[in-house]
Amino acid sequence: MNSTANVVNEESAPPQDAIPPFALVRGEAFNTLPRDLYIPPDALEVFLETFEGPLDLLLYLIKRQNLEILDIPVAEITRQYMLYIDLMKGLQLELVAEYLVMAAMLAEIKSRMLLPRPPGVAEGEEGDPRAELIRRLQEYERYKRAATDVEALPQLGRDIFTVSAERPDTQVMRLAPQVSLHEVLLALKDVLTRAEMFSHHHVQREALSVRERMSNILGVVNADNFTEFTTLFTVEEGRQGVVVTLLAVLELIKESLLELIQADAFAPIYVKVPRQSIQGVSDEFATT
Amino acid sequence: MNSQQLKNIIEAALLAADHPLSVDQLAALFIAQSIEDEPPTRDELRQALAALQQECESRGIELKEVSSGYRFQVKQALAPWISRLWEERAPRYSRALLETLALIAYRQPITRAEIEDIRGVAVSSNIIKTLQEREWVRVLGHREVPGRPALYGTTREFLDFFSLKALGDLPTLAEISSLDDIPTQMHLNQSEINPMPDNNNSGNTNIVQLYPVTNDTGADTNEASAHG
Amino acid sequence: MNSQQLKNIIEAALLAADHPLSVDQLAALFIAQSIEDEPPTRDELRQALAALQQECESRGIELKEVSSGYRFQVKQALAPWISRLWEERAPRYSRALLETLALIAYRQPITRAEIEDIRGVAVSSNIIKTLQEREWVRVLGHREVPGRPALYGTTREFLDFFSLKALGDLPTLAEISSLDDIPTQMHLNQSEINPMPDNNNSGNTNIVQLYPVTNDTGADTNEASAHG
Repeated sequence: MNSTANVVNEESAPPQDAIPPFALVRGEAFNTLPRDLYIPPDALEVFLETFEGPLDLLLYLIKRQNLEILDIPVAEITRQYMLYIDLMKGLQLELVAEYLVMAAMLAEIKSRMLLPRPPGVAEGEEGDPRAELIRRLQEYERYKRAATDVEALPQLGRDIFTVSAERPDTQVMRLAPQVSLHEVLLALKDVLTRAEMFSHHHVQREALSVRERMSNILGVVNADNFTEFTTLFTVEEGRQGVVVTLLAVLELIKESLLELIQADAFAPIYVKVPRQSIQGVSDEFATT
Repeated sequence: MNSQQLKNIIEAALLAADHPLSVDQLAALFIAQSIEDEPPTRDELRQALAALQQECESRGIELKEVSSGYRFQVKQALAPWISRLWEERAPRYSRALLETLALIAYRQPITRAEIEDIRGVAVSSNIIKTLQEREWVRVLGHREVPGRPALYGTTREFLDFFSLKALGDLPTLAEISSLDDIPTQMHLNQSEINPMPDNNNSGNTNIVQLYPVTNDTGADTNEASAHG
Repeated sequence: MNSQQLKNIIEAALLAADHPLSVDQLAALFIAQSIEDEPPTRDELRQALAALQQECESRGIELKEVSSGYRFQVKQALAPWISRLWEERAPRYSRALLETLALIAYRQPITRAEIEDIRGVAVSSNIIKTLQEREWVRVLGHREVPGRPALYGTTREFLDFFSLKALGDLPTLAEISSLDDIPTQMHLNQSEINPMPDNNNSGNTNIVQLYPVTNDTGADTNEASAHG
């Protein structure tokens, strides 16, 4: 990429074989800058407007003369600064207040520099009336550089291009809500409290393992077939497992969810789901 | 320009463009501004496209020619995973549903009427249906009384979801009665909407309360993430 | 799931999503709904990402980690070709905007008055608005002093835009003791490419074209425009 092309406006571009001029003013090339920095008023207007305020202008003046920021010749800088302020006034540029405040500050520093140093005050930064100005210039300069650094970082759309591929045919999926066990338990606590179940007799709670075993047994047996009683037990579970299963069977029988059938004494015992066992209208119908 | 670089530019261009690119459009990238001397021919472009197409065989995307040109697209076989990028979170479950689920878990096998009896209000069919669709609850059988009401119980999926080995791992009713009432979900939301990034400049302590920093909130959030 | 498939899903997801994806977001693609039994661990995901990163070496795109996650992007070396896909050039930002942005990035949380104090000039509301609309800057809170001025900070989008993982990756803030390498020329050529409305001297830009004044600054300008 060719830098000249970027800076020069196409129409006013000089012949490519010529040495690029420092400035083009109304299409006219300037190969040397006037020593007193005389620039036609229109050019100056643009020039001045590119300063980001009095600190920026001061930094420019210091840099232009290769001066040390830590040892600014205040008198000279003030003179030049006032020159620009006068130019701005002459051009009737909107002279922002900040520029005038800075002019006043410079004038004050200048006058303090001229005063003889009172005896007893050692030479040093504290005594230098320029210290605060230098601090501000340094601080601003840091962020001015930081701005350039940030600008130079790879930018999306300029240096970095993100990529994407066509997505496959998809339906938007709806996720099932997440629930924590804690929430479920709190819900149970609520409903039990409401029903005053904690004190109530029929929540003599069975061990949950019995309840679970009841569900499991119901999953195995049905109304059409007989299931041999002994197959409900898993010997590997040991005594405790057998007890749980037995309690579950007894509970199921008590709730008329299961019946035991034995043809003869010492014959195998079978279990099955009772078919239409005769029962009175149960509570469930009262509430449905 | 060697064929590798040509392929790379084509790959990058097709992925960077938000629409398919024709061979002509690809060719246009190499003309002008004389970045390189000889722009690739149409044949070279087509060869590069074919090579890219082949390299995709083992990858997650494929190079397709559609009417307006070439584009990369995600392989259809990966749709099950990729589609989750766009999934929506369903609204939270109601209190009634959670109570019903809890009663089924603790009192199974249980009929709907028995649930209603304990809860004191009717249980909507929707709740039972939702629980069955979620595969947390199933019909174990029917109570042999008039109407043969279904008996509900929980499933293996229910246990898996809540990381339980068996129902016996659920807390006892006595333990439940001593549960504290802090709704866990609130913490989660809170940490989700916490607008602060991790890099809080703690150096500037004089700025006062950008976001809640009380001990309470901190502890709650920790607890929440432990639950989640 | 073997590592090839894992890599392909990650590749496809990163290319299908229109924003960077974090490891957590990638992990979420594999959870639940039992498409496969064992979701990959974070370590496996990171390994797959590293493998993808390596495979990109010979390709036109690269896998980059930025603040909000991983994203594929065109290799910077290919930008000259790829940028031709778009007729419009990327916007240039005014010095006023960049200085304000730099102050917010390096000194956050910071108020507008503090920015003005360091820059020595008023900050136009337009600049703050533009930075907020770009989602580079947001209000973090308010300083508890009269007027409750807003405290500004940068966002994840800011970091993503400039390809940074964290604020710590910003270029080091210089200590200024001499002005040897101040890029003075910025004053001279910025006005013509300045897109910001606060400097709208567009009537003048075709009258004057100022060139860099010294050799030093000339070199700087070349470097700057090479980025463009």
